[in-house]
This record gives sequence, C-alpha cells and structure tokens, in this order.
Amino acid sequence: MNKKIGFFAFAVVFVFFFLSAVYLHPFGEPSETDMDDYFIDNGQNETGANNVVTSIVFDYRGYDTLGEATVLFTAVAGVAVAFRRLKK
Amino acid sequence: MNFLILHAPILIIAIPLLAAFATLLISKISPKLRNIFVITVLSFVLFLVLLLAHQVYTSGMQVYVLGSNQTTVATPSGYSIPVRIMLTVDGASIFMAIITAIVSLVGAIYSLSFMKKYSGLDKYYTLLLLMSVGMFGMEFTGDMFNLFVFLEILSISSCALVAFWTHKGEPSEAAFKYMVLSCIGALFVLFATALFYGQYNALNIAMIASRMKYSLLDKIALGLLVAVFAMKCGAVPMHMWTPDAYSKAPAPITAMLVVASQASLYALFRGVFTLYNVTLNCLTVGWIIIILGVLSMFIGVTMALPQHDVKRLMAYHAISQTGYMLLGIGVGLAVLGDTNALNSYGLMAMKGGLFHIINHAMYKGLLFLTAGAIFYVTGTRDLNKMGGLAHKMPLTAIFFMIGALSIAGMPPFNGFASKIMIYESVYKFNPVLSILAMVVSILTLASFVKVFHSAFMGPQLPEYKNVKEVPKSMLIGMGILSFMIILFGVFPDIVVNTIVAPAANALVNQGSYITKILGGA
Amino acid sequence: MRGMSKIVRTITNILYSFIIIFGFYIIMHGHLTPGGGFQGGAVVASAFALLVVSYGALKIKDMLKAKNFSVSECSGLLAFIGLGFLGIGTVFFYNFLAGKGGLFGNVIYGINPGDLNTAGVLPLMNIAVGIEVLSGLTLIILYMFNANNPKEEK
Amino acid sequence: MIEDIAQIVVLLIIISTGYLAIKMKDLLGAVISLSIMSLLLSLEFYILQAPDVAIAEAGIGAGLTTAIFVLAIRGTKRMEGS
Amino acid sequence: MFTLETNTGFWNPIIWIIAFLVLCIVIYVLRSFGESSYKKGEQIKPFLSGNPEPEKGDVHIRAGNIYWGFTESLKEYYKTMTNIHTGDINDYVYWFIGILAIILVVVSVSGGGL
Amino acid sequence: MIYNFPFIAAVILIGLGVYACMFKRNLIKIVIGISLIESGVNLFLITLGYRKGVAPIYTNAPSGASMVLPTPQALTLTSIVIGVATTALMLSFVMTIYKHYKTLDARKARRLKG
Repeated sequence: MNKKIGFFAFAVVFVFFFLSAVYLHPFGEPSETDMDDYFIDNGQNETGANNVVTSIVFDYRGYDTLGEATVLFTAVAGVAVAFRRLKK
Repeated sequence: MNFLILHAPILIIAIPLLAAFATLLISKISPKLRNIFVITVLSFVLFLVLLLAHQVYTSGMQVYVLGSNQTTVATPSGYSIPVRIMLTVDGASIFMAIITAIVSLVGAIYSLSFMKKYSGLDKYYTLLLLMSVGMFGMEFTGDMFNLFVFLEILSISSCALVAFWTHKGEPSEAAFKYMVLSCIGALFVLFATALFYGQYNALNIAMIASRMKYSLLDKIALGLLVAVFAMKCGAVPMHMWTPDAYSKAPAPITAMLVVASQASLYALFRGVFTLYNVTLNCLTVGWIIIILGVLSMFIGVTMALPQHDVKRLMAYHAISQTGYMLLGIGVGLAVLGDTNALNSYGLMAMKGGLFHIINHAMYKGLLFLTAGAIFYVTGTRDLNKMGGLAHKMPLTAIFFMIGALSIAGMPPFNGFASKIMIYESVYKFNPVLSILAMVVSILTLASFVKVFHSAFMGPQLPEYKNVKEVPKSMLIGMGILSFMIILFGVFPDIVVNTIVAPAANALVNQGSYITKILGGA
Repeated sequence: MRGMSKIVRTITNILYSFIIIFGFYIIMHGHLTPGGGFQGGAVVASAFALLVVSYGALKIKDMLKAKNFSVSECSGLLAFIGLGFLGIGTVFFYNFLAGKGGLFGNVIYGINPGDLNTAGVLPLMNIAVGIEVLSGLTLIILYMFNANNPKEEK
Repeated sequence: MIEDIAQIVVLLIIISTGYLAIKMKDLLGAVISLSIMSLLLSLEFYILQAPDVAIAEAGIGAGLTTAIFVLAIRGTKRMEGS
Repeated sequence: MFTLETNTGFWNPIIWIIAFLVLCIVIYVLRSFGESSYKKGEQIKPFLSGNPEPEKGDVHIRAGNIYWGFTESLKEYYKTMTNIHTGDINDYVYWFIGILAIILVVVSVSGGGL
Repeated sequence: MIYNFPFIAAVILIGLGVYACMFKRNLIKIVIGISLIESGVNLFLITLGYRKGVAPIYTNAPSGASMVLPTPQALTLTSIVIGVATTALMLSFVMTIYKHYKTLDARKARRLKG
C-alpha cells in the first residue's frame, strides 16, 4: 500500500523530469548562446589562457572554484571528525 | 573605512573562509590562541556586517562583481549580459546576515566551555566557521550556481557537525539522514539551474528574472526549488530529519542549524519573489506555502507535547515556528499581484513573517543553549529524569524563562510583537488561519510550561545535589541572546522600521533589483 | 589489510612516479590543454591511492603521513584564497597579472600552442588547487583506510 | 551519422550499467558497475567535446570514487541482503 | 518610539511592562497582609497529619505525567503521527518525493500567472 | 536523428538514482543512488552545452570551427568534485553507523523516531 503510493509519486516526478528533457531545445541547438559567445570571443583576450574552460573556472567563475575547493576541504574535515580517535 | 565598505560583501565571506583554512594550522600551535582567533574573526565579521548594513540602509542595494576591473558594473562594456559572479546585498540579504553573524558569534562563545572536554576541537571550529561561510554565501549570492555551491558547503559542514559526537551511533544516523536528503535536494537545485541555463543561457538571478517566460520548464524548476527549500527549512511533511539532527547535534550547533534552516527559507523567498515574482500564479504558489506553513505549525506543536527528550521537543517547536514564517510570507505572496490587498495587509504579513525569523533565531537559539546547559550539568536530555534545577542554576532558569515566554508569544517579549503582526494581517486574508495560529501559540505555551516545570521547578533532587551554575562563557552566550530578545521586545517599532521593512520591500520589488544590476533596461 | 604480492608492489614502484609526473603535467598545462588543478590533483591522488592499496597499512604509516597532507592541503587553499586577496586592490579575484608583458608574457590571440606564462594568475591558481585537491583526496583515502585497520596502527 | 550511433550505443550501455549498479545484490559488483558507468560517461563527455570534464570524470568518478566505495564496503558488509 | 503600528491596531510593550509592575506591587501588598509569625518547618506538620514526610524525589511531578489527559484523549491522532515518524531513511525520501510530485502537479496544472 | 536522446538518457539516470534512494534498503545502495543522480545531472549539463563544433580550447583547434559552450563544462567540473566530497562523507557516516549498529539495513538502523 505504502509502497504503491511511493511508486506513484516517483512515477509522477519522473514524468515531469522526462517532460523537461523533451521540452528543452533540440539536442545540439541551444536557443540562446550570448553568454558563452562572450567567453569564446573574449576569454583569450582578457585572461590570456588558451583553454576557455580554465579561464571560466579560475577567472570568470573563480569564486565558484573557491567554493568547490572549500567543499572538498569541508568533506575532509568531516571525514576526519567521523574517524577521529576519541579521548578516553 | 571606505575600502572596508566597498569590499565588505566579499570580506564577510572571505575572512571566515581564510580563518577556517588557517584554524587547522593555528590549533597545531596552541588551542588557546585558536579560541581567541576564532572569536576575534567572528566579532570582526559582525562588525563588518553592521557596517555593510548601515551602508545598505542609507544608500540602497550593494552590488559586488567578482573578478572584473570595477566592483559595481555588472555587464561588460558593449554587452548586455552579466558574465561574472556577483554578490548582491539588499535589505533581505543583510537582514539574514545580521542574524547569522550574531548567532555564529554566540555559538562560538558558548562552545568555548561547552565543548572543552571533547577531542577534535580544531576541526570543530573549522567546521563552525565554514558553516557561517555557507550561510553568508547563500544569503549574499546573486547567482544560481553559486547558490548551489554554498548550499553544499552549508549542508556538508552542518552534517559533519551533527555527527560530531561519534562515541554513539545516533549522531551519525541523524547526520546520514540529513545528508541524503540535502544531497538529493542540492542536486535538484542544480537540475533547476540547468533548466534555467538551457532556456535563457544565464546563471545570474537578475538576468534569469528579466528573461523569465514561465514556460513548462520554468514551472518544473519552480516546483523543484519550492520543494527542496521547503524541505531544507523543515516544513511538514518533509520535516522528519529536523528532530533527529537538532536533537543529536551539540547545543551551539543546534542554535546555528536553526539559522541554517532560515537561510534555506531565505533562498525559497529569493527564488519565489526575485526569480519569478508576478509572472507566476501567485495565488496557487502562495497557498502551497500557506498550507505547508499551517501543517508545520499544527503538527509541529502537537508532536512536541508528548516528547520527553528536551532537545527533540524544542526541535518540533522549531518546525512549528517555521510554520509562522511560511504563513506570513505565503499570505504576502498570495496577494502579490493585487496592489490594494498587498498594501493593506500583505506587506504587513510579510513583515511579520520576516520579523518572526529574527525573533525565532534569537529565542530558539537561547532555548537550545539552555537545553545544552542542562545537558552540561546533568548529562541527560530526558525530561523525566530532571527536576529542581532552579535551586542551583538560577541564571539559566531565568534565561530559559525569557526564551520560553518569548516563544509562547507572551507580552512584552519579542515573540508577541511578530505574532500579533501575523495574526492581524492574516485575519484579513483568512480568519481561520489566524485562529489556528493562536491555538498553536497556546499549545506552545503549554508545552514550555511542561519543560519549565519538570526541569527547573520542584524540590531539589538528590542526584543533582552537586550541580553548579554553568561556566562563564556559556552564560555570556545566553546573556547576549536574552539581551537581544528584551531589546527587540521593548523596541519593536524601531526594529521593524529599520531592518524588517527594507527586507520586505526588497523582496517585493523585483523591478528595482533587476534595474540595479542590469542597468535601466 | 596487509599489502599485496611482490609483483604488484614492483609494478606500483615503477608506475606511481610516472602517474605523479603525468598529474603534475596536467596541472601545469591546465590553461593550455585539457586539464587543470582538479584533474591533475585527482590523477596524483589516484597514484597515492595505488600506493596505499598495494603496500597496506604497515608501511604506509611511514610513507604517507596524514599530518603532512593536512598541512599541505591547508597551505594550498591559503595560497588559492591568497591569490584572490592579492587582487583586492581592484576587486577580489581580479586577474592582476594577465597580459602584463615582461615575465608574464604577451598573449598571442587566436589559435596557437600558447605559452606557460601567459595567463597571469591562472597557472598559480592551478598549482594551488592541484596541491589542495591531491592532498584532500589522499587524506580521505588515508582516513578511510586507517579506519578499516585500527589494530595495525601500532 | 556514425557519431550519433556511437553516442546512442554508449548512452544505452551507460543506462544499463546504471541499472545494474542498483540491481546487483553484491555491493562490490554494483560498485564496479558504477565505475564502468563512470568510465563510459567520460567517453560520452569526450564525444560531446568536453575533454576537461572527461579527464576529471575518469580520474575522480572512475578512479577515486570507486576506491572510496571499495574501502567503505571493506569496512562494512559485502552483500546487500541478510 | 515604543509603539508598533500594525495597520489595524497597535502594540506598545511599555504599557504592558507598567501593568506588570503594578501587578507586582499589588501582589506584594497582598502578601504583606499575611501572617507574619510563620515559622519554617514546624507548621507543616499539621498538614501531614502525623504521616512521615515523603522523599523529595517522589513529590516532584515528572515530565511524562504532565498533559497525560491531553495525549490520552487524542490517542488516535498520536498513533497515526507516530506511525508516520518511522525514522526510516526511505520514508523520508518517500515524503520528499511525494510532496515534490504534488507541488509539480499543482504548479503545472494551475496555469500561467498574470 | 537522435533528437533529444542524450537529455532523456540523463533524465533516466536521475530517475534510477531517485528510485534507488526510495526503494533500496541498503545504506550503501542509497549512496550509489545519489552517485547516479549526480552523474545524470552532470550528463544533463554537458549535453545542454553541446552544439556542432570543437572543444573550447584554442591550442591546436582547427581554424574557423565553432566551439561548444564552455560554461556547462566549468559547472560540471565543479559539480564532480562536490560529488566526490559528498560521497566520501556519506560513506564515512555509513561506516560509523555500521560500527555502532552492526547493520546496513535502513529498517533496522533507526533508533531515532517518534
């Protein structure tokens, strides 16, 4: 009984996810690309890096990368807390 | 000073972050130095937040574009799209930041003696700083993906802190449950971000808002955002992780977890009000939030009554109080399209909800800290084993009484001021909701009478003959929060007009937010 | 867990240095070719994971010390955020070295093989993040490995 | 054309390995299946012209995540039931 | 300065504080009318009617006994509620996905905004 | 020719992950499920950024070719590292739970309820 309702809810959510995949722009033809065109056109000028992805990761969205490094640091601290030796 | 004000938005986030990285190294030198360092950093952050708050209230919203050659110009010259991450500090963000800064500082001060006897304290303080970084980051960000990143920082650090006491299994269990739910939630937020990106090729909140079409994909994204953030703030019936995590975390962390849930609440409001605003079907979404709020209020308080673990009881009350905030904001959202109704009671309901956020952070934090003090001296959280503590701990008893009266909405404390705003404005919207809110308030009082009676009143029990008043740093922590409660209770008008009203206006006025960032488009 | 057979150890001995060098190559050339701090850090960390698995707990205690990795993780992060702070004369995270000429190279636009020193602070950030990621991931492996072998710690 | 077919095949194998990862009773097998899925995912990323992500996915997803999972299974139990 | 204007009414904490102080004074005055020759300890004994004085711990009403009637009368409600709060991680995800499904259906069915 | 099949594949991966989180009792299986959701979302992001063209790297790129969108790749890079961090932390919680409870069954490992 409970499982059936759960499965029904799962099915509804899955249908919505599926709809979102179908209703998006066709594969390979993004509808608007102005932000990314900016990166491709000006990335090399502004940062001097040939790899546009690197220039985004460390320059345009460097703050995200800082956050991401922090996430890893946090996880390491969390694992260390979980396995630390307890004071007797 | 000008330098500080100009760079305050990033300094508020970057300084605790730097301190968190340095704390591990510093505590290898000396634990005492580390304690002083952490307190100093958090005090400095509070100072910066107040400085920034003054700036925001005098000259409007602050924008800080990271990595560009000018701080405030969002779009590169010749283009009309913001490409860099930006921090946007308006009334609502700074309102939440004030709460975060105060409670983090109090939590750190309280931890000094509360956590003294446990090992792994270097990681504890690191994670505590990271948790406040996560909250500040969520509150200041103007970028969807950045919101996801800081949501993850917040949830990972708070999960690690919930599982801090590893000598028993339950904290790990609670942390695992919280972690699973928040991971799924964060990934759904990322999916919603991907939907926005796919349609509008933008990650900036203002840019997405200005291009919003409210297509089917936007509706799916809205549903995901509402459900995830309602789950993260503990709305019934997705609240089950809340009592587990709140009751098993160390007491100062629980006080901060309350603020963490409110940061999620802020993200919900930011999503609904700033991303969508009037494009969405206000009445429907408003009623969804109202129903979640009413369920939270009622089920939270009724589940709290029979509990006998003191922190679990308070956690259910936290759920119930979250319901008030959802109710107030939900009413504001439901009448968002209707200018007359919005001015006559909608804005007041939102102000009430927002005022309740800051009040709740203060008194619920205080209550969890007193519960921690009880645990510190008795070693148990079971109410059935307590009694007569007021004989030995008069100050804690007084602090508890202030918190309890405030949460129950007893005049003249601050809880009453925000509750009366919610009652009156919601009564105009729908009388039934208002009456229900009052009933919940009475039940809240009833269950806190129970806690007060069984923990503090009664004859002195033989097993607690040797208890003493808790150490000074814990008293200072509780004292600061009680002082704030009394201050907010006595001067409700000043508080509402200076910090709550700008927050409500910032949420409602989507247009000025977009114009400030994208220029007059 | 005890270490694996001698064959595995011999192969590991030869292999791990190459993997580490390859990882550092990826880190250094992050702004020119695919790769960067994260990818290279992950590759180096997988070399350390290989060492951990093939040698077992007894010897790993002496070779890889969790304390050292913890220090290097913190210092990598401090270097990263420090590079962000250095730009605060204009804005936090401002790339203050890019296209400055002299030691930091003149950028050639369009399609070219590129130079190691052109991208301003990006290579430095790559190195900082690389150090952080490699020590962070190795620390996770070490902690989980030590948690499995509590008896052999002495 | 040929690329599209290759992509479809890779995606289908990804889905089936993902299905195996949640269906297997043997947790070690499930983790190996997950690791194969990660490897194919990195191939798919390469087909989609994202070599940066492909390296990251191959190193982190297929290498380290698997190692962490295997260590966790060693510390607990191998079989799902019982 | 102290008055909080809501649109329908107002709320002034100072009035309440003054009222509270007045109440305290009244209570103090009433208390001063009481018997001044009360002696601690001795005058309890007539109430006990010769029985031994109970232990301190027994006199205290423990938390589990407060509001027993309330929970007893709402037994059915509490039974359902405890059944829902299973503490099972799968059920937590169940509820989350269920509410997500409801919200998605309601939002997408209800149509566009203004 | 293949229409939106990559999107659909990504969504199916997400669905498989959610299914595992809802119906699998084993704690490690739940973590595997979350790993699957994350892979699905990553694939979804990368697929969003694809258009006919070459990788966005100027070194050795053929001249005149258009490039795929670089932003989703940067986002995915971030999300992969976040994924390994969360997975590691969750698995360490699972190990701690096993140490104290001696079980991985979600229905037995629940001391917190009510």
